Amino acid sequence: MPIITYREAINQAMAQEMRRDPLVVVMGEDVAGGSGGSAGGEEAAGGVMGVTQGLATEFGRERVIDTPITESAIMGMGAGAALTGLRPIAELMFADFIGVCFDQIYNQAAKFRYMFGGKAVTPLTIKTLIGAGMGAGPQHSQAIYPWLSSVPGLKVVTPSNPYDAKGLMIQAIRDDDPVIFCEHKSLLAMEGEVPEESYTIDFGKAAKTREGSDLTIVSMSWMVNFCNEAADQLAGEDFSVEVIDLRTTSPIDYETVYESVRKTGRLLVVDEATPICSMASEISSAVAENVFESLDAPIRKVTAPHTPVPAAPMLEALYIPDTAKIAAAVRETLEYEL
Amino acid sequence: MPIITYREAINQAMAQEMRRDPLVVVMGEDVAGGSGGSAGGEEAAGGVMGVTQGLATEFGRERVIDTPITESAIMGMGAGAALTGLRPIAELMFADFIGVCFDQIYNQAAKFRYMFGGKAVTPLTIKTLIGAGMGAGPQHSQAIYPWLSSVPGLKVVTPSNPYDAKGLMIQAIRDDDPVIFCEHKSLLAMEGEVPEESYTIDFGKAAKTREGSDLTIVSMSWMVNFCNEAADQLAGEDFSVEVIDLRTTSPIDYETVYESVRKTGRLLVVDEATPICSMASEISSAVAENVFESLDAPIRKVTAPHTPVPAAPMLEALYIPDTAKIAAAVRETLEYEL
Amino acid sequence: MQLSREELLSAYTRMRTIREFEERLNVEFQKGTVPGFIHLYSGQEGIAVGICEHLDEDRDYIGSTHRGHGHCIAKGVDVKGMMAEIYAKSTGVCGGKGGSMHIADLDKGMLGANAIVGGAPPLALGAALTAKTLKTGGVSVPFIGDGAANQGTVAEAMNMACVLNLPMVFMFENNGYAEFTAASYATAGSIEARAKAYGMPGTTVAGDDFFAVHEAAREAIDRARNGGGPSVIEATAYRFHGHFSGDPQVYRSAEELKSVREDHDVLNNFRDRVTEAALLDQQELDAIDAEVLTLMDEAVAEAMAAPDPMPEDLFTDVYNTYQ
Amino acid sequence: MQLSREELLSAYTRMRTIREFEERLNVEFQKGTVPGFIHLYSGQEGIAVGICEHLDEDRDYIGSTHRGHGHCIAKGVDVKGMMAEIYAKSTGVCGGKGGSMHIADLDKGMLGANAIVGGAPPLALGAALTAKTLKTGGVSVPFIGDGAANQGTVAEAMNMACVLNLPMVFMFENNGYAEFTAASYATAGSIEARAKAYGMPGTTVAGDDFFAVHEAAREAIDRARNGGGPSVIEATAYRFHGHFSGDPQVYRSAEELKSVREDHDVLNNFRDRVTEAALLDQQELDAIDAEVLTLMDEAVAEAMAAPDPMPEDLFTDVYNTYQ
Ligand SMILES: Cc1ncc(C[n+]2csc(CCOP(=O)(O)OP(=O)(O)O)c2C)c(N)n1
Ligand SMILES: Cc1ncc(C[n+]2csc(CCOP(=O)(O)OP(=O)(O)O)c2C)c(N)n1
Ligand SMILES: [Mg+2]
Ligand SMILES: [Mg+2]
Repeated sequence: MPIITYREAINQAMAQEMRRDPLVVVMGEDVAGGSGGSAGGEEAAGGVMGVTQGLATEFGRERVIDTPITESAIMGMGAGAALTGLRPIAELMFADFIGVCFDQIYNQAAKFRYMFGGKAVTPLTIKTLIGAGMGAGPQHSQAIYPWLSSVPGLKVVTPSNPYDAKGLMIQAIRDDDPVIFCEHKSLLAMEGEVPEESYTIDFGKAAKTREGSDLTIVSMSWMVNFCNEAADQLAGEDFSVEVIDLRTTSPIDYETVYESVRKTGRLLVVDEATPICSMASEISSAVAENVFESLDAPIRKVTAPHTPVPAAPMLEALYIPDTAKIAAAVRETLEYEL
Repeated sequence: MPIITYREAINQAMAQEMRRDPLVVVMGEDVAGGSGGSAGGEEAAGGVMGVTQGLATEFGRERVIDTPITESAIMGMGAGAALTGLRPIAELMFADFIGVCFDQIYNQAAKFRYMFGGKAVTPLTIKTLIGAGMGAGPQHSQAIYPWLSSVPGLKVVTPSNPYDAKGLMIQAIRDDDPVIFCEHKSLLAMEGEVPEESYTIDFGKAAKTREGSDLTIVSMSWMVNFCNEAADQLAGEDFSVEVIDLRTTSPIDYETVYESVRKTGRLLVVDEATPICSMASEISSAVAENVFESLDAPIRKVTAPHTPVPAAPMLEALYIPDTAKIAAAVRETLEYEL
Repeated sequence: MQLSREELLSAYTRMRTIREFEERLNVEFQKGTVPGFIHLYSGQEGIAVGICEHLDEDRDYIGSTHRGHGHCIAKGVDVKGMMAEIYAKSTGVCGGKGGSMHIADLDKGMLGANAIVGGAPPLALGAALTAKTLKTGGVSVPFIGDGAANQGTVAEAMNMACVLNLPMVFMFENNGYAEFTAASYATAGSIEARAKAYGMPGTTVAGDDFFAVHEAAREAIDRARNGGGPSVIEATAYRFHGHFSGDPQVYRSAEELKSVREDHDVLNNFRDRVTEAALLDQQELDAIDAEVLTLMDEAVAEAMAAPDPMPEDLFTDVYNTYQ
Repeated sequence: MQLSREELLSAYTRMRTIREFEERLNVEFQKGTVPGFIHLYSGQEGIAVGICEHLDEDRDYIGSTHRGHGHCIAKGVDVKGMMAEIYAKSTGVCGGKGGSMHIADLDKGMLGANAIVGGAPPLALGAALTAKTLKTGGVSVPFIGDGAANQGTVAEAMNMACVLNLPMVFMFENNGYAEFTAASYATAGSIEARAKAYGMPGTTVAGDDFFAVHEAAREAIDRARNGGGPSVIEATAYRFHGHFSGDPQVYRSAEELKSVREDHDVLNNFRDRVTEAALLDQQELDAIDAEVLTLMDEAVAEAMAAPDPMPEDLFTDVYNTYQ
């Protein structure tokens, strides 16, 4: 199977869907890039991170639309186009920028179907960059999927690897609900095997990335990779750790989590987001409510601290949950005796 | 002690602080009301719900400032004024509108202190209306404090009664960090004893509104009143229920919660917000991590469903957690045997 | 341009329907039978109808505001379904889940009333983009109040429409107030000048003159439909009621309130114009008035008699898939 | 108006300092010693300095952008502290927690660079409100790019400033590009016309002409200081580098890149003007250049040698009270 990057996997997914369905359009700041420039703009920049590279060349600037820096207008245009027959992919360059346009997402797109009595369909995909790891500072590094996941009507996708990124992006585009597709900026260059042909991954179906029997780790996005590393390390210490990658934080595959905890009796939730009202809180509380009797130890959470993301790379490294912190929390939880 | 409404308590708090400190100013849409109108604008409307009634008359329109309908400009003006020496109260009429101005709150005001290396002080109070109960529909009824509480740098206040509303508002105004003061619209007319003199209530200090030994309920804002009712009802059934009113959802008084659960061994968290990544999730997960060994039963959550707030009052009534739902959850939790 | 008899009758019927819908609601609201809040459109009928008479049901879209009943009726949304929606009944156009501020009917090209000031213009961009992309010849018209004019989303939408040359007409209704605050206080400069600053044509018309709005709308909509891009119309408008039904309006003088109703009633103006020109006669107009009143009696009676939503409706329609 | 020798020397030193700060950073960034992203201000020095030479440290405020180094230096933020901040060191003006896009120094009236496009203008309203309320005579100046000009927050701030008659100057820097997209594509109409549409004075000046900016700024700032309210200046600006250090700029022609540096260098223009007019001589200007280069050597060396933040700094400064 071809080995490509996470960035290329997302790009491939969009290109394949655009070939298949003329209703798919892409819009956002510099998604083509170079519009109006003195070089003539033939060479598309393809997005600030190169994720939309080549789409403008293949599909033309009527379907790959550079916009002004007006995120409310971009998100609203995407939502309105979705409501009236297109299947738009609207880019919010960095997820941190959502503060200037969240209304169009949470009060508009996400609520149409419900508040219009089931008569509206809003097949909007919002693609956006999340997360820390690039020294990009407090306003360009946040992992905001927890509060996005709290919004009824919105689906939230958090792929941890190139294979999932492709299948989940195709599903997002075909999905009839508004979806926020969270690309982790620290994963863009990650390589993995990705089939050339088109495929989808269902939302709300978690993946077991490691099988184990002593403890369950639940995570999503970038963090899954650290969890896998920790599980592999701990396997060397004879601990059998199961890792569950939620893949989508809305819908949440609670059942797979419950089943695993019923087996292992111990749970650690790892989340790059700040701790309060995080996905870690959510998963932990669901288990504490629904499979309490299976628990043999306190439910641990490893998250970022309740602070902004510091710019200094050295502080940022301390901010981000990593393999060592995860492994330490696993050990502690395994040592716990009722 | 005088008996006044929640609305009047907040009004009194602002008036007393404005008398005490000339740096306190109020800004927002119709906070005075009537600016430029053909009646001459002498009669202040005093806010869409009358909470700022009389302030323009007493303090003048230089300190009680009607603004255009531009929430980013209002919140930013408040944050910038706070950064440069004033102590502004900026009104976001309904909390639901936060989607058009959240950037100025979460990326700007809340992060200044941290990202400027501790050298900035932002004593901004944002007052806003939250919650359901008035048939105001999906874009005017949301309880959004969970995601606000997830933002490092922001404090979130959720008073459940007139006494707390006054003391917490005065504290909010005097506090040197940005604070969102959430007025529950269904509480505005609630009456209670409120001292005439000025007083503050510390942030992060929960109140025990009912003492009990069999089960702990943790809640905030409007919901506390239903929890108290449920506790009183259940007392008649010989169940001893403790009710903890968080008062502020950031900072959270975890210690008071833990202490209570150590005593009762059973926990129910009641939250008007939608369930995913709610305060209910947060409190539950904190207990499941930190006082696990004291738990005798699964931790229950009673929240709104994962849906928008429906407009129809009859559906809205089903949406809102109420005394009956709370009492039922308490009974179930008390019946649970390990 | 001269309207046909049929067109005149249609426009009058629509305007009268809006007026009586609102006046009846106001009465019912005072009685306490209507849930939530309602914002009445009385006085501004000429604007919604002046625009919408040019619009097709299937390819043209409008985006609306919290004060949306008039826009909905003008665009052809079923009056009884609207009444039932406002009464929060299962027979309402949104099954009772939306209410007054969220009436939508995509089949009629109505993108929804909107309880967020400035919420609709970005959405209207999307309808215009669909029209442009699919070459339907459709036009998209957001309605915008004088207060909403200042919201950043509106400026963003105006710029985007110009940049992408979208088929749109930004229809500003300047009724002088945003809630209790006057436009003269809160809306700096001029809306027409704002249009021109983005490089769009902009024009100002009297909103109490149906014919003036209708003519300006024709030009703007034709331009948009023919690839000429977006433009702005600002109509001076006259809000007969308070911001919401029940608003005591302490900020407005008695003279203003009187003059608004006596000197700026678009329906009276219309009647005078068409009867003086002998295009229509009083009797046929009176007959329409009577029919409309009967329709309102029926609409209210049916809405009140209609069943509530079912309890399980609380949980449906959040997603297409996944509950 | 004629500048004194001292003023000319001060302006030149500031502009040269900005230029060398940026050029040195660009070199260091290519070497890989600088963390994060950096957006360089080279070519636009005349704008920041032309404005800030009129501003006081204590009562006047500026709001900045992602491309903020020049604004900071012009407003008097310590160059070594800035360099250390960009190098993410504990000696940085924000202790390393802010980085290039968040340099702030409230003691110098610098409200912060801002990584959110359009983030600063609403904040600048607040500084102006403080000045108005406390009657300090202060003025508040947000810097705004041609791309940022379209962000809704900017429109909102312009309207609010007019409504409240705030002491402000909206300083637009039109360098022709927002990232890789041209202003001619994305910024409809004209910025000057937008100012006028809100009822404010607006003027356009050549940003490569320090004297033109300085003169326009004097008038606008005087007006604001004297209660005359807000106004807009748009300066045509010339971005020497890509959007960020390392941007290959495939969207710009070679001719444009050449012309920007050869025909529009504000420092060359300034030198030519003052030497031709015999106000300053080449030697004294060369001496400044040399001093500035030495300062940059020191700043980089000190920044590189400075200690990292302490691990516990991660957790501090979130709140004034409550950890
Ligand atoms: C974002 C937002 N801000 C504030 C409000 C509250 N609000 C509802 S209507 C209104 C006034 C709108 O005025 P205008 O746009 O002139 O419309 P009109 O009511 O005159 O039709 C306000 C402030 C809101 N619904 N949404
Ligand atoms: C809200 C927001 N949207 C997008 C971006 C990404 N971004 C950073 S700088 C920039 C271009 C800004 O262009 P302009 O305002 O002209 O300033 P210049 O870079 O030319 O100085 C963009 C799109 C951002 N930081 N914030
Ligand atoms: Mg109005
Ligand atoms: Mg630019």
